[in-house]
Amino acid sequence: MSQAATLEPIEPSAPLEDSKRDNDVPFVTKILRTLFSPSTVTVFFAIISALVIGALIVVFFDPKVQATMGYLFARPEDFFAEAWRAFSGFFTSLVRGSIFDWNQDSLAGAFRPLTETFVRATPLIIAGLAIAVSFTAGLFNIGVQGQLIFGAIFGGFIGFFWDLPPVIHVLVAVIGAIAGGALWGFIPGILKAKLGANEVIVTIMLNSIAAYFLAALLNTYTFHGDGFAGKSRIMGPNAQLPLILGPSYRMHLGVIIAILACVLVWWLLERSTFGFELRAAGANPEAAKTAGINVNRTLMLTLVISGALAGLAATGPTLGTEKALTAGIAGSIGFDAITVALLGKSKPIGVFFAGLLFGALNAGGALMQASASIPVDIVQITQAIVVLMIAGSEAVRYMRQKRRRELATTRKVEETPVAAPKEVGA
Amino acid sequence: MKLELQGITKVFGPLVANDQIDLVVEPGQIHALLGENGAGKSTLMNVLYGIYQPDAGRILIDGEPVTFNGPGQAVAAGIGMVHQHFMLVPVFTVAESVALGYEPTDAGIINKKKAAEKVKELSARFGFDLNPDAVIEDLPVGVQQRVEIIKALSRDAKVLILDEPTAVLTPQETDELIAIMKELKASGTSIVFITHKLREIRAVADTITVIRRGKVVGEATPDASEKELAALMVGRPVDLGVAKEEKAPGATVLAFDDVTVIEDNGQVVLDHVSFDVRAGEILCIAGVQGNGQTELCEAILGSTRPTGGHVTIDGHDLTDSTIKHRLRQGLGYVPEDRAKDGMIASFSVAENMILDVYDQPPFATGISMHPQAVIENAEKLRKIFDVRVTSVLDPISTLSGGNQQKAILARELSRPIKTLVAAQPTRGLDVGSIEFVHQSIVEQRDSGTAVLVVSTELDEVEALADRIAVMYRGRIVGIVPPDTPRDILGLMMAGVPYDEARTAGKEVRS
Amino acid sequence: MSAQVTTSENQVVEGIRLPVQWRDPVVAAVMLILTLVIAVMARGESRISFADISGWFEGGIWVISAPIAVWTMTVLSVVGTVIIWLRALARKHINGWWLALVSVALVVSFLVWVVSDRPTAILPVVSLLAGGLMFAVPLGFGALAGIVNERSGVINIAIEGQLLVGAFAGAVVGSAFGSPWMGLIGAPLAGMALGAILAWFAITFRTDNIVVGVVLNMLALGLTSFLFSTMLKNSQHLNQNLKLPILPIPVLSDIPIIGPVVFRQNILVYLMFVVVIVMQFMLFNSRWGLRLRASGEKPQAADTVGINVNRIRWHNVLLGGALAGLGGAFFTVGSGLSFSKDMAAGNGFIALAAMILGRWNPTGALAAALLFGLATNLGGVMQAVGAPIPAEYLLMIPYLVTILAVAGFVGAVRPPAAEGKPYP
Amino acid sequence: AAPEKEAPASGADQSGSQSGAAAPTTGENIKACVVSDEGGFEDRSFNQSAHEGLLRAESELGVEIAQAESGSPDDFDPNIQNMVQENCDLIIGVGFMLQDAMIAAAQANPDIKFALVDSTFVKEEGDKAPENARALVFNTAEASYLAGYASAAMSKTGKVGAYVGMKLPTTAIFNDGFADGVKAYNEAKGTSVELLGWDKDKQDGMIVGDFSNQQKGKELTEQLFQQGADIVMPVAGQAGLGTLAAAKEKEGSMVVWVDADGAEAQPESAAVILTSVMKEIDNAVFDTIQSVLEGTFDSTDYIGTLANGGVGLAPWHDFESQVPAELNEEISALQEKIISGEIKVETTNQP
Ligand SMILES: Nc1ncnc2c1ncn2[C@@H]1O[C@H](COP(=O)(O)OP(=O)(O)OP(=O)(O)O)[C@@H](O)[C@H]1O
Ligand SMILES: Nc1ncnc2c1ncn2[C@@H]1O[C@H](COP(=O)(O)OP(=O)(O)OP(=O)(O)O)[C@@H](O)[C@H]1O
Ligand SMILES: [Mg+2]
Ligand SMILES: [Mg+2]
Repeated sequence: MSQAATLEPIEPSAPLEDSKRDNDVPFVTKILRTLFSPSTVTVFFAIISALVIGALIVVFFDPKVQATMGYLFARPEDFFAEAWRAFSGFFTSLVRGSIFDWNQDSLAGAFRPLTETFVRATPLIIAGLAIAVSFTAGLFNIGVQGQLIFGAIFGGFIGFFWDLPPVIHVLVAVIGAIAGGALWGFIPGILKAKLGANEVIVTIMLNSIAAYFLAALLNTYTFHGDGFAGKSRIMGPNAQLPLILGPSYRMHLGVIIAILACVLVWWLLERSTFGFELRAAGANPEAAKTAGINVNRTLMLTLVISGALAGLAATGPTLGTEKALTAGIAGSIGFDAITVALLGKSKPIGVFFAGLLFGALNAGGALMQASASIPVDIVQITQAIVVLMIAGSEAVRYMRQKRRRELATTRKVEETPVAAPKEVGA
Repeated sequence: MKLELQGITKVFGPLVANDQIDLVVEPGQIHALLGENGAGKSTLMNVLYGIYQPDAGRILIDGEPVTFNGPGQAVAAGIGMVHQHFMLVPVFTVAESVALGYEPTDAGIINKKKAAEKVKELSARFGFDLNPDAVIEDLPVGVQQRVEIIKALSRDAKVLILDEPTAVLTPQETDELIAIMKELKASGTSIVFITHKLREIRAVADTITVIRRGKVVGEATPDASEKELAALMVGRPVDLGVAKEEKAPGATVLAFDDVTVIEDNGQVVLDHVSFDVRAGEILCIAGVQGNGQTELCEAILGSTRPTGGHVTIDGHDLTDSTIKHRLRQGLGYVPEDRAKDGMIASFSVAENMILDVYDQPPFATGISMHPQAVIENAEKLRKIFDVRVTSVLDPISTLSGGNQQKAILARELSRPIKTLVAAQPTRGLDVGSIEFVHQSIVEQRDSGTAVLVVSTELDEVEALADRIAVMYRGRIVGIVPPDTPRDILGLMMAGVPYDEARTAGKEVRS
Repeated sequence: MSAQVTTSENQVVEGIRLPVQWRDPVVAAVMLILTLVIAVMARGESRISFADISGWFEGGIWVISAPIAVWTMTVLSVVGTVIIWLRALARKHINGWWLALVSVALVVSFLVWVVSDRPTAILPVVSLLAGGLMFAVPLGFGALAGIVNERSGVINIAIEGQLLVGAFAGAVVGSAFGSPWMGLIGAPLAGMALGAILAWFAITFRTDNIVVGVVLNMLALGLTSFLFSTMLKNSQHLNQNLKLPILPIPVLSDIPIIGPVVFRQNILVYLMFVVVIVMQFMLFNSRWGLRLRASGEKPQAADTVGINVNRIRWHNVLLGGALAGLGGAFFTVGSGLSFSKDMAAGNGFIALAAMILGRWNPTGALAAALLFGLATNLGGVMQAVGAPIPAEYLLMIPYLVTILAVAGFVGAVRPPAAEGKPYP
Repeated sequence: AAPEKEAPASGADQSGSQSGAAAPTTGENIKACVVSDEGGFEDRSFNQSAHEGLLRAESELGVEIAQAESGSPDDFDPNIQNMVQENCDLIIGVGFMLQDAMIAAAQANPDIKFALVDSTFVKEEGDKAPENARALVFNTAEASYLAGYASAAMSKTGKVGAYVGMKLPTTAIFNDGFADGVKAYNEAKGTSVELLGWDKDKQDGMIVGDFSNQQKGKELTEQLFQQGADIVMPVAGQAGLGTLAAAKEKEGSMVVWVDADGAEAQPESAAVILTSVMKEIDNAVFDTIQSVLEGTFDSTDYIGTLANGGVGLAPWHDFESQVPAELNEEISALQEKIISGEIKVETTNQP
C-alpha cells in the first residue's frame, strides 16, 4: 500500500549486466561482435593477468626460489633463473595440460589435453546451467551439489544394477539421473512453495543429507556387491556414455550433451513461455503474480529443473569417466558450478565458456602438479582471481565510461550561452 | 533566510535535467514549482538539498555562496526536504525515523524518551496525531507524509522543500497540509512547493515558477487561471475536462456479492461489500486511501482470497479461480502501484506489453514463444498509444512514469476485455498524460466495457464516474450519482451515510 | 486516522470466521505422534549421567524407568497439543511456550529412549549440552558476522572463507608467537582482510555480492590449502596445537547444568555470548544500530539525512569479517587443534542458515546455532551409545532438524530490504 | 589372504634400505611417481605415508619424483595419465579407490611399472594381475589385534573405543582386529572389557563422515569418554587429531594412534599415545621404488604382516613405565603366535 516503499529511484544498470539484446543482426555478426567487444577484450586481459598473479604466487612459494632468495644479493642470477623456471613452468604445464602437449610423440597424444579440458568442463557446464536457471528465477540454489549426488545415485544405480540392451540402458540411466536430481530439487521447491521455507537453508542442508545418504548406500551389499564397501559396482557396459573419439581419449558423449543442454536452456529461458514466467518471477514476483503467473509453482518447477540439470551433470562422472559410485563422485562440482554460472552471467553461452575455462584450468592444474610439483590448490586460487579480475575490470570500465560520458555532456553544457529567456505568464 | 539558485545545470548522461535554472526564494514565501513529468523539478531540489552536485551554477544563502557536499550540510544550513518518494525506513518506528541521523544519544545509546518527546512536541505544535512508537510500514501513506514533514521540521528548517506532498493525500488531508504550510509561512519559514495540482497552487502559492524540459519557461502569479498554467507547463493548450457523453449502461458484468476479506492478522479489510458494474459504465470507488480499495482490487484480480462472498465476472462465479483464469475471462487490470505490480523493470517495453498474454497466440504456440510477434505487437501499440520510447527493446525502466503507465494501459486495453479495473490510473502523472489516460478509459467505456476506477482524487472521480461508490473502513458507505456535491462526498469518505451526509450538507450550505 | 479495523480476538464478522492457522496444530500433532511412538517402544531402564553437573554437589548416574519417563512426557505433550488445538480452533493466539513444551517432551522422550534397555549406555547430560555448544560457537560467530553484514546491506556468502582464514591465522599467528592469545589477534585480522576485499568489490565496485562471496570462499580455500601444502608443511612449528585456557567463572561455574556447560569455557565462548547480547541490544538501541539498519533497509533514507551509507557498510563488513575470523579461531586455538585443510567444513554455510533461521537477530541466530550444534552432538551421542541406526543416518540429524525447523516453525522470513543492492 | 613369498625388505629392517641407498645397482636413474587418493598428501594417513616414502626415496636414492593429489575420483584417471605422460618409470597409486584406473593404466602401459597401495590389481576372482603391477596391501588387523589386547589390558574403566572416518575396508580392518584383540583379552582373563564404537559382526560403528573434521573427531571422542571409555583408537586420518586434543583434556585417557608411530609423528601428544598400529606404507613404497631402481621389481603382491614387519605395534614410548612387564610379554607371545600362524586374525576386510 505504501507508495514510498515501491517507487525506488532507477538503478543504473549493473556493471555485470549484458548490453541490449538485438534481434535483427545475423548470428555470425553477433558472435564476431561479442568476440571483439570491449567486454570480451577486458575478460581476456583479466584472465591473462589472473594467470600471471597465479604464477607469481607459485614463484613466491617455490622452495627452490626461496632457497635462492637467501643469497639473492650474492648471486641474483640464480634467483632469476629459478624464478623464471617456476614462472614459465606454471604456464607451460598449464598449456600442456589443457590444450596441447608438445612433449608427446604422437599428434593424437598431443591433443589429448584439449579433450581433457572438454571432459572436465562437461559436468561444470551442465551444473553451471543448473545454477544459472535458478539464479534467473531469483533463487539461490546452493543445493546443486546434493542434487548432483542424487542424480549420481539414481543414474548410477540403474547403470550397475539393471541390465538393459545397448542405447536403451544408457538412455534410461541418464533419465534416472535427471529424475534423481529433480527429486532432490523438488524438496526445497515444494517446501518453499507450500511453507515459505527459505531455499538457501534447505538446499544447504540437503547437500549434506545427500552426501551421507550416498555414503550409507555405498555400505550396502546392493551397491558394493562383492567388491569393497565405499565403492559401487561398475556400470554395465551398455550404461556407459560412449567414447566419441575412440578408446584412447576419455571424451565421451557427455560433451555433446553439455552443448545440447546449453541450447536447450537457452531456448527454455529465452524462447519458451515457461522461461518467460521464470524470468518474470525472478525479476518481479509481484508483477508476475498480477500478470496471472503462478509464481510459487514457477519457483518450484525452477528448482525441479535446476535439480534435473544437476542430475544430468552427474552423468559425466558417473556414466562417463568414473563408471562407479564413490562417496566423492560429485567432487566439488556443485560448488565450482556456482562460480561458473556467475562468471557466465547466468547466460547459457557464458556458462559454456566459463565452464571451458574452469575445465582448462583444472586439466592444466592436474599436469602442473605432476610435472612442476605445484600444489593443485593453485588452480582454485587462479580461478578465484580470474573472477575477481573480471569483476574488477568491468567495474572500472563501467566507472570510466560513466565519467567520460558525463565529462562530454558537461563540456557541451558549458559551451551554451548563459542567457535564459523567460516567458512571463499572466 | 533568502535562498538563490543561479544558473543551476545538472546533466545525467546525455540528458540535461536542469539547464541554467535561476530561482529566488524570498523569506516567508511559498514558492511553487510547476512542470510536467520529467521537467526537472525534483532534480533541482535534489541539487539544492545536496544529494546531487550541480554541473554548473551556484547556490546562495542570504547572498553568500554555499556548496553542499551532502544532505547533511544542507540540513545544517537550514534546508529541510520532504521527498517525492518517501525517505522512510519501513521497519523503523516514527520516533526512530525522525531521530535518524540526529539521534539524541547517551554514550552511543539512543535516548528513546527524548526522541519520542521530540515527535510528540512537534506533532502537538502542528496538530498531528502521531504515535512515536508506531511502525512506519503499518501507517497509511497520509500519516507517513506527516512523519516526513515532522522529520524535516525537527531540524529547524528555514527553507522547507515539499516535493509533490499531496500526490497521495485526500482532499481533507491536503487542506490540513495547506493550513500547516500557511502557519509555517507565518512563522517565517520559506517553502518550495511542488505539485501537479493547479488548484493547490492557486490556494497557497505566492510565486509560481514553471519549468519545462529543464528550463525555466515562465513565472506566474496565483491568480493565473488553471488553463493558463496548464498551457504554460505543457507548452500547448490542454483540455482539463473529459468529453464524455451520457450512455445507458448494459447488463451487469462485474459483481461483488457480500464480499468479506479478513487478513491473517485478523484485520477485516473488506466488510460485506456488494456492488455491480454494468457494461458501458464507469463506477468510481472514492475514499481515503487505506480504506480497503487495494484489497477490493486484489479481490477482483484474485491475489486476495475473500473469506466470504462471491465475485462474478460476466456471470461466472470466479471467487475461487486463479488470476490467470480471471484475466482470460476478460478482466483488464491496471494496478495501483505500477512499479511493483504493473511492470517488470528489467524487461523490455515489448515484453511488458505482453506480460499477461505471453502464452496466448500470436505470441506463443504451446510453450514456444514468437519474439517477432512480440516486437510487432509492441511497435503497433507504441504508435496507437503514443508511448515515447527509443526502442521497444529497451528496458521499460528507462521510460518516464507517464510513458510506463501508457505502456501498461496499452497492454490492458489492447486485448479483448469485458471489464476494466484501473486503480489510481493517473497517480503522479502530469496534466497532459492525465488527459490521455482519461480519454482512453472513457473510450473503453463507450465500447461497452464495464469499468471500475479506484481513485483518491475527487477531480478524477468527478471527471470519469457514472456512479460513485464511497468506501470507508472496508465498507461501501453508499453509491451515489456523479453530480453529488464534494462536501457530501467528503462526509461520506469520513464514514457518514449518504442520507445523513445530505442533511448535514444541506445545513452547511443553507 | 488509521483506516483499518483491528478485530478483537475471535471476532465473528456476521457469520464469517477467521481462517484457522494450521501450522502450529499440525506441527504439535506430528510431534505428539512421534512421542507416542517412542512411548510405545520404550522398554527397560535408562541411565542418565549428571556427572560434573555442579561444583556444589555430585550428580551421579540416575537410573530411571524409560516407559514411566516417556509416558510422563507423552502426557505433557498431550496437554500441550490439546491446548494448541483448542486455541487454534478458537482462532486465538497460541503462546509459543506450548509448542516449546511439546517439542521438549519429544526431545526428552527421544533421549531417554535412545539409552533405554541397554545396560551400558549412558545419557551424559552435561557433555551433551557442552558438546553442542562447542559445535555452535563457530556457527554463532559466523551468523553474527552475517547479521552485521546483511543488516547493513551487503550479502556475505564468504563467511565460510572468513572462518577458514580465521582458523588458519589463529593457528599460524598463535604458533609464531607461541601463544594462543596472539591467535585471537591474527584471526580477526585475517577475517577482516577477506572482509575488505568483499567490501571493496561489493560496495566500491558495485559487484554482485554473491559473486564476490562465492569467489572469496574459493580464494580462501585455495590459499589456505596452498599455504598449508607449501609453507606449513616445511615449518611444522608454525602450525602447533595451541589451546586457549579454560577460564571458569567463580560461583557461576558451579550452578547446576548451566555452570559447567556455559561458565567453564574459554574466552571465545564467553565472547560469543557477550557479542550476541551486546549486538542484540545495540542493533535496536544505539546510533550504530539505527544507522546500520537504515543502510540495509533503505539506504536512500539514510543518505538524505546525511549518513554516509557506504562508509557504514564498509565499517560493518570489516566488523563482520573480524567476527567471522574470531569464529574461525575456535577451530584451532579455541579447540586446541592445529590447522588442517578445509577446516571450516561447510560451517560458514550453516552459519548463513542460522542467520536466516534466526531472522537476522543475534539471539535468534544463536538459538539456531545451538539447535544445530546440539543436534550434531546428539548424533555423536547416539553413535557412542550404539543406537541401532547406521551411523551415516545419525550424521544427518542436524540437517534434518534444521529443515524441520525452517519448514515447521519459521516459514517465510524477510531479509533486509536493500541487502545486496549497491548504493547509490 | 594370499600366501606371502619373497616379500621385499621389511620396513622395520631400516638398515637394509639404507644400504641400498648407498649403491644403486643399475646405473640409470628412474622417475617414481605417486598419485594420491582424495584427501591429499597431508591427510596424516595413508596418502601422507606413501608420500613420505616417495620423498625418502628422492633424498636417499636420488630418484626423480613426481606427485599428484586427487581432489575427487574424477581426478584419478587424468592424474595417472599425466604421470604416464611425464615419463614415470614407476607409478604408485594410493588407495583402493584407484583400483580401476590403475588396472587400466597398467594394462595400457606395459613398459611402466605400477604399484597400488591398499588394493590388489585383481578385480574379480580368477582375473590375472598385469605383469608390470604389484599390490602393496597390509593385513593391518594383525597389528591392531595386539593393540586391542593391550588396550583391554590397560583400560581402567573396562571400556575402550574406536571410530573411523568413513566405513571403508581399509579403516574397518583396523577395528576388526582391535575388536578381536579385546575379545582375546576377555577370553584370556575372564573379563568383560567392552569395545564401543564398532560392531564387528554388523560391520557398523561410529564414523566422522569424512577424514578431515577434527572438531567432530574431538566431540566423538568426548562422547566415547562419557560412555566410559578411557582408550580410543581413531582410524580417521586428520580427524583423529581431534581425539588427541580431547585426550589431553581428559585425565587418565589414552589414544591408540594408527598408520604411523603417533608418538614420533605428533611428539607434542606423546603423553597420551599409548601405542600405535603401524602400517608401514612408506617403507613399502620406498622398497618398491628401490626394487625398480635395482631392477628387481616383480609382480608379486606385497602383503604387510607382522611377520614381515609391514604392520606392527609401535613402542610404548611415554607409557613404557606404566605398561606391566607381564603385558609386554603377553603381547610378544601373541605376536609370535600370529606370525607362526597359530592365531589367525580374520576379517572380511582383509586384502
Ligand atoms: N539512475 C538512472 N539511470 C538512467 N536513467 C534514469 C535513472 N533515473 C532516472 N532515469 C531516467 O528517468 C526517467 C524516468 O524517471 P522518473 O521516474 O523520475 O520519471 P519522471 O520523469 O519523473 O516521469 P513521471 O512523473 O511520469 O514518473 C527515464 O527517462 C530514465 O531514463
Ligand atoms: N539519477 C538520474 N539519472 C539519470 N537521469 C535522471 C536521474 N534523475 C532524474 N533524471 C532525469 O531527469 C529528468 C528530470 O527528472 P525529475 O525527477 O527532476 O523530474 P520532475 O520534474 O521532478 O518530474 P515529476 O513531476 O515526475 O516528479 C527526468 O526526466 C529524468 O530523465
Ligand atoms: Mg516522477
Ligand atoms: Mg519529481
